[in-house]
Amino acid sequence: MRSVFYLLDTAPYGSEKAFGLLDAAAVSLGRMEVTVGLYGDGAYLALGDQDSRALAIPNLADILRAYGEIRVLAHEPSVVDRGLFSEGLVETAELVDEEAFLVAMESSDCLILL
Amino acid sequence: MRSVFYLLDTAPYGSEKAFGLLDAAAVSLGRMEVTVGLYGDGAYLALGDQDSRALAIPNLADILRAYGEIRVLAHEPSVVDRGLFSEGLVETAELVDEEAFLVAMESSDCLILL
Amino acid sequence: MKTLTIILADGPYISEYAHIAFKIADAALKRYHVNIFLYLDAVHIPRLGQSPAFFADEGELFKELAERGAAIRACSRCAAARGYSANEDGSSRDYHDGIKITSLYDLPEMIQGSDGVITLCR
Amino acid sequence: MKTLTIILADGPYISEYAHIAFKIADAALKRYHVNIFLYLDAVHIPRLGQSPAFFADEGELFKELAERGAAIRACSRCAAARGYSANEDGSSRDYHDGIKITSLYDLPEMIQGSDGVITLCR
Amino acid sequence: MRVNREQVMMMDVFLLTKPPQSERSEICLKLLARSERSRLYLAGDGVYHLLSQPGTIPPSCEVLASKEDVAARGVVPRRGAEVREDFYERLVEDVMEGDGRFFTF
Amino acid sequence: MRVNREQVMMMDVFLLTKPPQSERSEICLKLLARSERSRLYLAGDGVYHLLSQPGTIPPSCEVLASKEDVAARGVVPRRGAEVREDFYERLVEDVMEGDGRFFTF
Repeated sequence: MRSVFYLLDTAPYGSEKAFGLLDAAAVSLGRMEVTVGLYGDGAYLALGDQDSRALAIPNLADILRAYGEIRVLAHEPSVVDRGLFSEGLVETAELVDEEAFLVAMESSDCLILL
Repeated sequence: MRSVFYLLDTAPYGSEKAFGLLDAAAVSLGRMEVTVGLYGDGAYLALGDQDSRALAIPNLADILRAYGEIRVLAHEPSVVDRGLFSEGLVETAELVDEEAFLVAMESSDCLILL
Repeated sequence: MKTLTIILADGPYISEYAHIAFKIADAALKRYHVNIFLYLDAVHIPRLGQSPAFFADEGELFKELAERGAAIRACSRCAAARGYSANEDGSSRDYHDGIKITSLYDLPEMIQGSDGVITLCR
Repeated sequence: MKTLTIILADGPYISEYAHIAFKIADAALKRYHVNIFLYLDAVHIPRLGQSPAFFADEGELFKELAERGAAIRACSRCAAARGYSANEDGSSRDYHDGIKITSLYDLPEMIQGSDGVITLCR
Repeated sequence: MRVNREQVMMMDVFLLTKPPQSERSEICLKLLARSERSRLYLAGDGVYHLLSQPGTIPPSCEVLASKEDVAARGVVPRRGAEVREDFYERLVEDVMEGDGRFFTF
Repeated sequence: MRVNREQVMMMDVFLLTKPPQSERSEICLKLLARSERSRLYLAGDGVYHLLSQPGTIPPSCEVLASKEDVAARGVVPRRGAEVREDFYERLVEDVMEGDGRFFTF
């Protein structure tokens, strides 16, 4: 396997899944081509102004920014459905339409969902 | 609290929630008025011909039948959406429309979801 | 004194519900009696020796709630399945002090005697 | 020999994924090498002393897989958070023999060296 | 904290911790729409409802949101809401002293 | 078990364990609809897809279902499917020996 697509479909903070998925994506860098796909409630991860200090949990938007080598695709219909289109999104996230999102999933050697 | 409404919205067998919810409903009998509401994927619990011997897990339809004092309401739109309307359903389950389902939730003293 | 019962079904860390329950119980204990029933995966919450890198230790937080008077009970079937064994008095060598493993029959008893019931789970 | 990697993220009993993974691994071990990576709540699976009333003991089943050659590794961050401590060789006094607590870096290594990868979780 | 009994009476209270597209949110919003007087507490992923289209939550419903959860998620409320630090004190007060109905989703 | 190589080549394989109304099923079905040749393995709550309207799963797709999961859930297949006891052997064979793509949902 030379490329891996990590699909996130749950919102950040409410569960450990977003953090766990980013951590797995980060340690996969250098070994494989890594894509993180934000789909459904995973799209909330792209919101730009997260400040999790009061929860004493790492800032997940900052983790996205810190690992610029991870290709981050945000599924546009999910972003639009959630009213996020006009919000400030994390700069490293690339808005792609459904076709491009599915093509990226198909062209990775391996799909991982948490 | 004199009445409790247990809302099941996940499918049986795939998770422990359906079993856990029925177990909690069963031990609540005698103390309180007990309603189990099947909503969304919880509607699958009403399928009549379950045979879980090969999984070595208790038959959840039989648990419903064994505790006839539990009022079981199946949310009709959920049943219809899942193609269950023409299937044989557990005899103790009462098909109710959305209005009646919501009224039953509102008129119980306490709502529990697992 | 009025009683609030909180029912949990998720383990610690995987969801934030253990932590939300802590915040609710923390607020409630100032004026009310608090029951917490740990069902299904929530029986993992009071485990000793948790050492999370990025979160608060939920076991310690629940121990603190018990010290402040919260009655915290874990379902015996769920606990046994997951490897937590109970002593005769319901305590467990795997659990923080003050938290007991008990029968599911405690759940309706708690609900019946409560003025408010909050269930939190995924 | 080709390698199959299974990634799990749920604990035992609450979902059926530990058991489905067992059935997949059981079939695969007849012809292939099998890796299993236990992530998030799945670090509860290899715990000693599980005693479920209505299900098979998933800990015992995974021990059997390890005996048959499956490489079963649990994420160290997730395990420490949930109270499972590792000895120097990665074994744990809380775990069945043959199952090790290891770094998350093992996950991409397992994936990279695999011919098939199956992730199972809620 | 002093309680104004008149204000608390017959107020239905909802605690919602699920994001907008979830089925549990959907049931919660159905019950909310049927309530004559309601207060909605948003915690955890429930705070994403503050990004919703106007009208999803009845205009007459009072909305309170947990401050740390709003901040963590980077949510800029699109709808009037009290974003409070004493969120859980208020919630507990309402659950225990109100005599309307209470639902958690 | 002997494998017919021709038959296995370029076959996309899907393992689906989620019920029909779930978002993960929806993504799976989108990818399935785009595949020219596919085989769908239904296990766990995935077997509820056998109750679906005809057409949800492409007619050309071969469907296999886990026998014990179909029986436990009381599902009477409304669509042609091989309900197999050797489900996992077949699945593993396809995942490891096929050279199409493989997806789990």
